[in-house]
Amino acid sequence: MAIQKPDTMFKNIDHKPPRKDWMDVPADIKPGRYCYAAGPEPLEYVGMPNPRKWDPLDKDWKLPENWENTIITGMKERLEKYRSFKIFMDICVRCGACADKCHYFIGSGDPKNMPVLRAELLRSIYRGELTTAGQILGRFAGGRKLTEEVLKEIWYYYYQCSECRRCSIFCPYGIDQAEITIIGRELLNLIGLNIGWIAQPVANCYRTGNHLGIQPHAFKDMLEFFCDDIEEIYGIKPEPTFNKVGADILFVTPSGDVFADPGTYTCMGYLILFHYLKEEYGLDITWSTYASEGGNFGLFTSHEMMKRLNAKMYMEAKRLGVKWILGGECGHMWRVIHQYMDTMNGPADFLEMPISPITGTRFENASSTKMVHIVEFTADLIKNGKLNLNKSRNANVRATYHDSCNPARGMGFFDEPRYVLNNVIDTFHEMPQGTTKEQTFCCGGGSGLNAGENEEIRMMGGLPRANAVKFVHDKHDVNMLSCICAIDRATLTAMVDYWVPGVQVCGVHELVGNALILPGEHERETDLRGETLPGKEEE
Amino acid sequence: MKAIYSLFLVFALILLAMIGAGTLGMEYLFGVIIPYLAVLAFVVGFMLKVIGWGKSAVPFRITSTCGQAKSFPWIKENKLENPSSTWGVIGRMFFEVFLFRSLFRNTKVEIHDGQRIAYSSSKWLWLFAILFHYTFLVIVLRHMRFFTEPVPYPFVLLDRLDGMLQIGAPVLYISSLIILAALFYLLLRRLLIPSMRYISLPSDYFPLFLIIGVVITGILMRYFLKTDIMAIKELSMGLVTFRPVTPEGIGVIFFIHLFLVSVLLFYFPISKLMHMGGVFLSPTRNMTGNTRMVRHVNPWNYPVKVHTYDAYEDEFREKMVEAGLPVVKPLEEKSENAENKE
Amino acid sequence: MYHSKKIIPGLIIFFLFMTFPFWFNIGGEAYVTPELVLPEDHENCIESVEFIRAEHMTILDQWRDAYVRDGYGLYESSLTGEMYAMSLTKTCMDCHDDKEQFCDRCHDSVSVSPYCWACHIEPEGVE
Amino acid sequence: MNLDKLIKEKKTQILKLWILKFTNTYPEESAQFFRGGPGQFANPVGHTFRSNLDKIFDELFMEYDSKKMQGLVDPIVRIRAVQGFDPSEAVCFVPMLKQSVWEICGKEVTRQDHISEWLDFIERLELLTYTSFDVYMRCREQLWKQKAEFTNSRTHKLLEKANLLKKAGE
Amino acid sequence: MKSSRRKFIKMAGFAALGWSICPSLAGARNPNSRYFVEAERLTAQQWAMTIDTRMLTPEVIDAAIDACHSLHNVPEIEPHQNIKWIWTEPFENLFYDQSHPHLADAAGKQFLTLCNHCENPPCVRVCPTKATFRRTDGIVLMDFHRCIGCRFCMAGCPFGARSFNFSDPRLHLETIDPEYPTRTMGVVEKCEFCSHLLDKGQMPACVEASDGALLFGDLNDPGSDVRRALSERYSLVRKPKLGTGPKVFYLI
Repeated sequence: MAIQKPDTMFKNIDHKPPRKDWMDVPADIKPGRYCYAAGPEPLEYVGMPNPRKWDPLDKDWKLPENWENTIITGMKERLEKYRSFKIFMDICVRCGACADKCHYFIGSGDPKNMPVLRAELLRSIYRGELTTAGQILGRFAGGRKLTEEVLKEIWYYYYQCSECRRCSIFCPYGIDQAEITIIGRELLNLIGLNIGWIAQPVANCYRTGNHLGIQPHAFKDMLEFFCDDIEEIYGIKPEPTFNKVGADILFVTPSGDVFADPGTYTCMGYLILFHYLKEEYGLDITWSTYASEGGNFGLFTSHEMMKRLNAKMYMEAKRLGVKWILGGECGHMWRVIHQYMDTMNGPADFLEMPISPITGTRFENASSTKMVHIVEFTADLIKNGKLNLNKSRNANVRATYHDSCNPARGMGFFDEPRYVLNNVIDTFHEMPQGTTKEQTFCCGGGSGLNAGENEEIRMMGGLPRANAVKFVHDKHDVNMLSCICAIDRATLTAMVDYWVPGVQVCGVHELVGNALILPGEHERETDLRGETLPGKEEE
Repeated sequence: MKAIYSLFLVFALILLAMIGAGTLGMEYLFGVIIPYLAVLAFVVGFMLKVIGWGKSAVPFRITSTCGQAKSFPWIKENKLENPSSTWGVIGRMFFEVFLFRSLFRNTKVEIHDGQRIAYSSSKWLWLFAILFHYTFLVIVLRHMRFFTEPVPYPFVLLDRLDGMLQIGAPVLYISSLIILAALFYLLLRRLLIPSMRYISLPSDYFPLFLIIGVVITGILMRYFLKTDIMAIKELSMGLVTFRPVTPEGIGVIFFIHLFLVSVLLFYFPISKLMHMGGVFLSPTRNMTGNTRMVRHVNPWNYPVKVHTYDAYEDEFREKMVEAGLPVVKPLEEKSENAENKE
Repeated sequence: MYHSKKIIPGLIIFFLFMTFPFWFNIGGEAYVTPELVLPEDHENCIESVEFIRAEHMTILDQWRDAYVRDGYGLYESSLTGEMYAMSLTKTCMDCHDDKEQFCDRCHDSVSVSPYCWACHIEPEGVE
Repeated sequence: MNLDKLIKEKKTQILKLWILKFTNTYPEESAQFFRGGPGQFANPVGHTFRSNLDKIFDELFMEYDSKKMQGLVDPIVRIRAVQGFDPSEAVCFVPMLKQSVWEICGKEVTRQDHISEWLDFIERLELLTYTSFDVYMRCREQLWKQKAEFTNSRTHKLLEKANLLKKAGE
Repeated sequence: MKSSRRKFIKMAGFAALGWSICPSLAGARNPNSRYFVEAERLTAQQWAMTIDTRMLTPEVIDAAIDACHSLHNVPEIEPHQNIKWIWTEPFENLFYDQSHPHLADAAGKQFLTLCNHCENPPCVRVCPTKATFRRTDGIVLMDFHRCIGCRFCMAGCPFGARSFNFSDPRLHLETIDPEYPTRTMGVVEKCEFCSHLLDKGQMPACVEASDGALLFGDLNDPGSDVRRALSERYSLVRKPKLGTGPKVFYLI
């Protein structure tokens, strides 16, 4: 009785690369792992180089003439402008501590997703083109020349990095792959290598103020639509103000909260909170249709684009004459605020030192940026007993908390959201150690990679996170994954649905909104999602 | 393959020193000129490299935040993992530089396949890395006995401590054993773990083989192929007092040892070994994480083209007015202007 | 250069560390290999000078095992064929009767600290 | 001794070979990571493969509860379904078990009195193959559904209906 | 120059062999040296000692102890840190398990005692560095060079014959005999049956000083002093039940 060998049965199973050096294995651009290229329109609108129609699967990427030179000079320029980049190019010893820390590697097993190798893609060019040793010794010094093949590989893998920085905390020299990716993408953008999912929001944001291209009246309509919903649930209709000159505080949140489930529920949470503060304490918070986007896909494009998009926040705050700015729950928005905004578009000397007018707390940690995170703001209100909360309205929620990469590894924002959560819900379970706080896993769709066409890489990248969620779901029956990032809310929803059905995703302020008792409200029967509250079923 | 190339290169260097200092009798070249040049290249090259890094700007303050940031007084700040003060940064740098904190972070107990408790192998990386670096330091300091006269007591003491086991004569140095073990661990790790082999370059193997060569020639010289130590001291003292001599009776093994060390010094500033200086300059670790609190200035910050509110309102004024949103310029004015323009 | 207030002191420290042997010896006299006081009444040691220079510690190490553990008391020189008692104090120090003038000179110079004299009694130098 | 018992006795060997074969469908660099990586949370793929293949093996020799089996197959196939494998590759762990058993207990299998048991075993494996394909299809369907929903998300539809979308550059 | 050339050729050979260094080839080492035994050396198959308890007067005891301790540079330190090679114990301490009423006259009498140089020495078995070993002539010897001061041997010895140097012994010595090395802090020491004297053809110091109370000789030689004494007199050894085979016999 003879049995066929599996290798003859499954001819396709040949994932083992030929025993070749990684430099000799060109990137095989696979559907499901890459995002579609950007069309010409958005690039033209914001004046980015080489707008054209192209497809990564084509052989010809329609690169501009002399593109090699553009990249090399661009690199040279950035080596002088960014010490981080220069040092990260020079001192990696390839110890491999980061190798198994990347969620894309853990999920996909593609060795070029090891952070060290992703950086080496660029480092090999640096050595081969810009260092004497590399120019003379070539491969022996770990250098290689910039060819079209190499360029394609860089493009492919630099759009498979979500800039989550998890690898960087394990690096003995603090090499931050996110910074390398940012500069790598900046270089690619010099010759028009982009992805549509980033370029389009960038252009939209530049024009209309938000990524989705929502025009001012639609923005207002949408929020009012939420207010109607709230009225149905609470019997009270919040009345937000827009572009109001002389308001106390300007509120900026990612447009994802306004236009995509389940962020919309978080947005309703904000509206409820602001209404409560207005009624109880007379606090005047205004929304802007001009600075209607907290997120900043410029961060995923180039430093310059980031600055161009970010400038709106301070400009609008100045125009409206507010005291300070309040920022919604968003990941990379906060990364930009925390690490770039004040440096790029500051100093914000036209704003006041942020002080909570209700509690009198001075937000010392935001004394220069003058922008306060809404979770900090709410945590302070709760700490000072200024909110009338009823936890039992979240009795159907058994939550865990996903530390979004940017607030976690970009800010060190760990305890504030947990404090808020513990005050608005009864049941909270942490995911296992090593998957939370500074070691948190990415949702798989950060840094502009939450497109539809690259779903497979997102699912693979999301697996480590989902696996930890599954653990608490199985063990503690956790049914809600809370987070403070709009991209998370969008990405995790599909990701969790695939890996851990039965778990939903929400923002922290959705839960705050659920628990907050508005003065004069009628008895509530459903939560913000319209789901019947526990104990109200028979009515 | 990459490893074999590097190994051959080290062998070639050894052969070069053997032929040069041995057969051809170019002791002055190998004992004086090359070492001088090597020290010069090392010190100058190292400093130039660091200055080169220094010339690059630090436009943003981006630190890795591995702990709770400074927040409200009632939230416990992690002053070392996410420092907001200079002292915190000093502490963090101390742990990074002297104790390899980040590598140690890898050490984690995990529940493996249900119940078995397992340690990740990375703990070994930390352990052997730290053993290697410290023994290397000890060995360098120990060699100061050849470069000082009289030998200051700290070096004498270090020598005695290293030979504490009092095994054999000359006394066996503990550091000889540890550094060999550590080097072979680091080498085998690269050779045997497929992912490590994949990411390793010749420039990873070469310094390893080179240092192994230095260590082995040193050990051979001390324990097996004896050579006249007093003559070596005369040579080394001649070097450091700028009165170079090449005394009689120094074995070739010494020149091989010295030549490999010289090559290491030459190679140092142009290689990854510069992590020695780079670790101090790594912007993610040597800055405070208080960017929201204290403004960081970008020396090359330049104005960019932005979409102003006025331009925005101009485009959407009609719709804004229609939706009841406040506008700066009334609608009529705009249309008038528009008409005027036409 | 940016941050020169931190980088330059750092480099100076680096420079001082790395050139330690050079400046440490500034002002010192030229190093000469210590002159050893050799016994006047003997022409040769138990073996050739080169061999003894390189291997004296090994000989002593082997002697002590041979004497203590195996009970051998005599050593036949390959240089002269003479017999010598395998004893540090009785043979070596019989000729080289001043430890300071002989052993210590080299040992101190290269910072070797043999622990022979922790147990064995050093001969008192000949006045 | 009957064949089932024999195979069960050699479980450790067979399982080791099986996992080796299966992880070898990945590049060597990651195959080793999946085989021996450190644990449940740092290496979910490896952990799922190791523990679920183990459980599948056990379940095959107990009463074949198809519901339970589906639950064991699901996590593995779910991972394979997003890793860019063809369907046949995604479920190749089933024939790989057959191969592993054959390589370890081949001699015993060919014994005359074991043939019927072997056929029975093969039949169970076939059942497992069908289950795996079912799971695979469900996963892929879900992915496509998500993709479809993604492009037709509620808000987009809403906005488009209201003709409120204004894309830059239009 | 010549010698370095020679070394170079050897080195080239090694390198070609891929550093598989064979120490015997390395350098001009061990030039046909040969070790010899002294001609006057006293040899035996099994050295043993008898102690004639009847002759143990305080003078004899003091002389024996003094001869040993001054020869071996054994210091006198306060009791709990004292070093002893040969010392006194009352009879009942030595032979508590072999005592009976008719030996009453021996009770309370001070006897000399020292290392028993056992046939099956437990101290040798427990020594991790083989610093303590048994010579072919039966002497249980210590190589002080090797002792790491772990004190396992002290725990192993049932006779308390070993002492540990808690401090530098030279601090407690008034005069030092340059012929015999002292020990250092952290080293264990004990009686060696004066093996160094035997090698030079002399009898142990205590035997010489004992005025005939102590006899020393080859136990396997029927004509030796000890054999004769043992055949004439009733004798005891300490703790025979332990089976260590002591080689110090007490003539009662």
